[in-house]
Amino acid sequence: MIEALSILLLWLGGAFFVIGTVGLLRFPDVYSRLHALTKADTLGLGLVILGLSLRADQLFTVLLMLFIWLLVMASSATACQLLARYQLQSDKDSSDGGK
Amino acid sequence: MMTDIQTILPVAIVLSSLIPGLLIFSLKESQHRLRITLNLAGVFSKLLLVGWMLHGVSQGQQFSFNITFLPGADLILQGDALSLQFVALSSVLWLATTIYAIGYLEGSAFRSRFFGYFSLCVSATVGLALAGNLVTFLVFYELLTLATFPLVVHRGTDAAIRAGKVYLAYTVSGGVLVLMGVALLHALAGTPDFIPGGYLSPLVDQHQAGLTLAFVLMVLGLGVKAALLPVHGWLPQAMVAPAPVSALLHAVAVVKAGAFGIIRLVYDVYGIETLSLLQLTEGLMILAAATIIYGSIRALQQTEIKKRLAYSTVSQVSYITLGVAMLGPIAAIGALVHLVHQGLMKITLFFCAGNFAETLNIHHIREMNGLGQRMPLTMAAFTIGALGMIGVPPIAGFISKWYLGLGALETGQSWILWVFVCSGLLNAAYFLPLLYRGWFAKPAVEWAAHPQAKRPASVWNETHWMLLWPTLFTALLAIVTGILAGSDFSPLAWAQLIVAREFAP
Amino acid sequence: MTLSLQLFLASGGILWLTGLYGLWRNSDPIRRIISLNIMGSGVFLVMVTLARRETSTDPVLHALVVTGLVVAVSATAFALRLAVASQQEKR
Amino acid sequence: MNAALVSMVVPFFAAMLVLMWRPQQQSWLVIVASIVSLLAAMMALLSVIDSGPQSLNLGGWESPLAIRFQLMPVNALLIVTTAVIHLIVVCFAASSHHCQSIKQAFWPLALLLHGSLVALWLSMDLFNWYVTLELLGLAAVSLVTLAGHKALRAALDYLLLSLFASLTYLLGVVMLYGQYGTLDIALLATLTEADRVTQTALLLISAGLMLKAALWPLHLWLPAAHSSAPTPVSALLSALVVKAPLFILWLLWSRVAPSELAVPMGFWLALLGGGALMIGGWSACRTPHLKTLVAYSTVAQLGYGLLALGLLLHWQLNDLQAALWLFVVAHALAKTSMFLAAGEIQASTGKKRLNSLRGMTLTMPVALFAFAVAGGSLIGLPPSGGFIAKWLLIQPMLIEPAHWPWALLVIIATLLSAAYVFRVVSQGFRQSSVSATATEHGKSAQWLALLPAILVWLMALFSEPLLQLMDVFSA
Amino acid sequence: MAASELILDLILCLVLLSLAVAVVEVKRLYDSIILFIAFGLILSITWARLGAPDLALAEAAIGAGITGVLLMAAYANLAPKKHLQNSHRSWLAVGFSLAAMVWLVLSLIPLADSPESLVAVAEQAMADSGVTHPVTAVLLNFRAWDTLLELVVLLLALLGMQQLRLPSLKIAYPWPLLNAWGRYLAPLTIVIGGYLLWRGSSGPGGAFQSGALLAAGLIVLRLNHVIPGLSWQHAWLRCSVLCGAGFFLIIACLTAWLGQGWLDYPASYSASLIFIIEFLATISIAVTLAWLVTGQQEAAS
Repeated sequence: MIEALSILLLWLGGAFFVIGTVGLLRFPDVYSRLHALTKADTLGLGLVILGLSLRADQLFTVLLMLFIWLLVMASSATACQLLARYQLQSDKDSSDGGK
Repeated sequence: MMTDIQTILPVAIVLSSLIPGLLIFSLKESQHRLRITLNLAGVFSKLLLVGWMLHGVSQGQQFSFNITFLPGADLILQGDALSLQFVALSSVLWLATTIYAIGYLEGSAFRSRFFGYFSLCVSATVGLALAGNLVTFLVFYELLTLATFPLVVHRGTDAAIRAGKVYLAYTVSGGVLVLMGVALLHALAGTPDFIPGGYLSPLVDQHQAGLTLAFVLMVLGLGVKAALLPVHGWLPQAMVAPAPVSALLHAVAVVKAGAFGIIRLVYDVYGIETLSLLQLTEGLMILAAATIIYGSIRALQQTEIKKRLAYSTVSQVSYITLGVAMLGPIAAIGALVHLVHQGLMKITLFFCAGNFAETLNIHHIREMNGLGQRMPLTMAAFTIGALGMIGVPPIAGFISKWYLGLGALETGQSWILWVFVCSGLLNAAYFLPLLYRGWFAKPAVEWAAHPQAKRPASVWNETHWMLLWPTLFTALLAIVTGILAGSDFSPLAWAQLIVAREFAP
Repeated sequence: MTLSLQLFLASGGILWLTGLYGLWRNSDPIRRIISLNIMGSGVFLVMVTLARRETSTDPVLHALVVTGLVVAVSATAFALRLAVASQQEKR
Repeated sequence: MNAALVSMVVPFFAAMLVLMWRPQQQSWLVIVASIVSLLAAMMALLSVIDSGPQSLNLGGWESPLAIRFQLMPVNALLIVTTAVIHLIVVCFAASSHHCQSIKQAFWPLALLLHGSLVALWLSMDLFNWYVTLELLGLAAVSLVTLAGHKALRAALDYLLLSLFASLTYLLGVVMLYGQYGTLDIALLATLTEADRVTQTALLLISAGLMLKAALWPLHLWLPAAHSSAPTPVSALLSALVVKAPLFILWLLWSRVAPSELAVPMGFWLALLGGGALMIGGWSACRTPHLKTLVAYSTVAQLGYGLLALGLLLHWQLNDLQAALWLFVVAHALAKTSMFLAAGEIQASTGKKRLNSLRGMTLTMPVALFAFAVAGGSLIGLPPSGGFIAKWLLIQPMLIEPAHWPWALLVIIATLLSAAYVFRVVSQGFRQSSVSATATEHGKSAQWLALLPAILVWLMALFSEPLLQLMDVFSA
Repeated sequence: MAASELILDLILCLVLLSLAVAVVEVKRLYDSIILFIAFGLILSITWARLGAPDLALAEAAIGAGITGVLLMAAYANLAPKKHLQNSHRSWLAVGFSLAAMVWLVLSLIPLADSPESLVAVAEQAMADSGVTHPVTAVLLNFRAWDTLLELVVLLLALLGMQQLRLPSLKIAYPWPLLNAWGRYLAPLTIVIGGYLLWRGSSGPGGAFQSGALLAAGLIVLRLNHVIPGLSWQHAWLRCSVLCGAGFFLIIACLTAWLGQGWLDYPASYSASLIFIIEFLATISIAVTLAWLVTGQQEAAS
């Protein structure tokens, strides 16, 4: 039962990663790409970690993985902000230059 | 005590010029007196030591010094009769040339450098003469190349540099060939001491190709310095050097080093027996004969005094080679004694040419008209040298040519006599016009009106005394050795002693 | 297992050659430095694969790779700085 | 062995001391360290002479696991040479006026280079050599960059090629380890077989090492790097650094490689050596710049080393290793002298070209003399160290008529080296238009440039013990 | 099972190789750098797959992390300049590479079947090494000399970089979110670094991984202006750069002088000695790597 649930969650997480990647490749501009990517990161990774937690035999391992998830979320949030701001700045610059 | 002296004496002879030379390098240009003192101290101490050794060797003593060097080849300096012939010649002529050079270079630049290298040159020559085996010979042979180069390019003009490069191209190539030859012989037979009769006869059957190649390599290499025919080209070019250098190169150091090397090679390395088995001397003989004729003909074509003398040297030095290549005892005496006689006469001629150039700025033969009125003493010395070269008795040149001729008859090579006759005629043809101009032709301008020449106060003052006296001294020696050839201490007697030892059964 | 080892060994060799090719093909110093890093990765891949041949992994090879990595990063850092410096001089 | 370790550690410590405390008078500390290192090196040499080769397993672990140091006559000699040259070079750097600008950074780097070299000579471990080669490469490149912006491009090329060579070497080493499970030279020697893996590994290693040693035709980086470096650095690089890969190459082919591989490889190595002699010599005769000429001469002279190594392998003649290492030592000393002299001349005239040498016999007689004397050894004029090495090299060539073509090669090489040496010297004798007088300052630097040249000629006097030392080893 | 593993390996290899080819072949330098960082990450997965967690850690931190930052920094410094396009694609080069590939691969393949290694010897010696993690034992005991010299390599790279006298890394103005994140991240890296170091004696981890991580922390702090630029003027910085190699060298000398031999630790002290050496080496590595990335701060003049 737990085994099956774990497999389901892992597949789901993997699917989010795939979807995120497709989005990264297909979306037209930086902002929407970022949108796709962050979904994949947070949700995909979260699901994978959840799936793996079901298989863990120690609580410590589970905590460790949760910790990793938090770290990844925090850093991807920061990085996403950075990229978006950078893009915004350069968009502004180029439209200023156009005028 | 005696044994110590016997080891140290050969080294001391080399060092007596080496140490003053190195000290002179460190002197400033202005330390004129100190430099002269060092030079003369070196010259006289060397003469003294050589005299001592001459005495010893004539008494039958052995002088030998060695230190370890390469595996199977120590550095050996030894005094035997043959080496002393050359050492004595070098030392005496060094005396003359040193005094001449001091006068010649008075007031010019780079004197410390000049005398430094000059002394190194003499050291290398003496070392080469005293070398007791092939490797030691090689060491000094290469050092001689290095030490003479700065003297050739001494003036630093473009022409001098060019001549220096030509000189190096020839001598370094020759040096490499000699090196290869020596190394080849070492690989085949090791490097034992020079011994009369040679040490290679046991190898003739097995290593014929190797021995032949080594001989060819070394004769070609030594032939560069001895100015043998295909490789003589550096000698006329090197005439841009100052007169004392030309005198030293032509009469003592370089060309004689080559000739001396050939003598050593033939008598003390291969030995007469081995060489006649290998049949190598035919070629050498023909080469030498060709050089004699060719040199004379080229000399005839020259219009500059020094160039004519240079080609004359090319021709005359090959007499030695020819005498050696005949492989007979009488020819050998002729060759050995010519080594000395030609040195004395040729250095006289070069001193004279230097005097003409230095005193009156005369370089060309056509400017020599009437020179005898202005510089009678120098002209007289020139006459002695020139007549000696032609072979007029009783001057030294006659003695050597006489023996060479007898030697040719003895070994049955009568065609060589024709070479001598032919060369003698050519000698006369290129020297006699000079004498005629000098004594009998009318000068182009009155000497009193000559731009370069102040009227000398007296006959003895026709040029700087330091230029004049060495000239007269060597001219006198050329006559004395000729007249007193029969005495016990003449070069001839010494040559007979050597040959007696070399050809001893 | 052997097959997969052979696969990794071959990949290591090809990576090394890819780096070599990149070194040849590119003239920009930074890209050359990257190519060198790829070459290095190829060698490390061969090393790690070789360490895997027995049941227990070979710690010596792993240690050598760690050393190699540190050497590589030091050299890369210096080379990049040098590349920047030399380009700045050109301007 | 302990003495050798001291000789290695002292420069390392001195470097750290200089970096840490940054004393005002660094040069004295460095010179003292070099002297101590030299003394220790000499003691190491003496101990080898007394008691023969010594081996040390680092950390006390048994042989395949530990890195092994071995002190043999050859590397004892190399350690002494390294120490001597470093001492001379640091003294030169301390006394030359033209080296003021590079000093601060020069001292620690030179010391680290010294320590790394000794570490390389001592080691007998393939991977440890990789690390020491990297040390040498980084130290050498850093030293080259001391010359300022003009040298950066050459330094970058040098660094990239050096890294590439290291990785090639490393791949070969890894393959050998994979095949035989050990990195120790002596153990490998007992195991190797002539199979495909071994062959490929040895070829890769050789290619890497030959690139690092600038052996022809992989020499193209050397002239630019060595001629653009500061003078003391050029001397160190040409004299010592390029010899390190040669040492490994020699150990590898003469010990590790099975003779089925070594004999044919020897022929090709010798041929490449001949190529180096010809092309290097020819380029040296053509280049218009003084230091480039000296650098090309290094390319040519390394050809002698390769030739000796190749023939040693091809004919399986262990006698030739004496020739090989005497070449290396003689060249190291002579080239130090040459680069120091050339650098001092170039710095004082401020011009790179050869024709700026006019009148140098008057203005800088000692430097020119040093160049000429060192050149004499490079040409192989007797009785210099170069001559003895050449003599040993040509003996086996001459003894068999079938080997005579090799001797012809040596003749041509000798003439080429004479040509480029005298190209410089004769310029010095040319009269200069400006009436220059001897400059008094910089005298000590010029004499220091002369010192190694004199040492290389003195080597001839000690050739007998030197050769005995080599014989002890080959026996 | 074996088949699926093989497929996984095959995919890994193909991804690695195609990334490598792309890195070499893409037109723009920037893309090349990004692809190289991705390549590094895949490589670290490969290490994990091949049972080398130490290396996966080291690769992720050093190979992909620090090298990536270094490349980006270099790119930023050169940004205004037109980058050289990869110039000459010659079919000769391609052909040669393919030929060499066949030859090299054929020589490498047989290695898979010849399990000659030092595993047995190393396992035997583990008991006396003072640590329980074999990689650490090799690095700091069996082949400690390599490690010592490697610290000197780092030092040399730093010295070399220093005297190029380049301006230090250009740092953007601080921005609140990044700042805040940096402040949290830095202590975290220190904790994790310490953990890695401590763990090194018994499991994957050790001085290099820990040092690289700490270096990353230092770099982040520097980028956020939390710490000032690193300068050779400061004695404590010099000290921390030199302490690793210096102390290691002192130990080596002491063991040779007082003990049994060069780097032969006394059995009872070896565990603690190794830990001290690792600790100091970590500091040196961290500071040196951070310094290499951020560059030399010139003395205010």
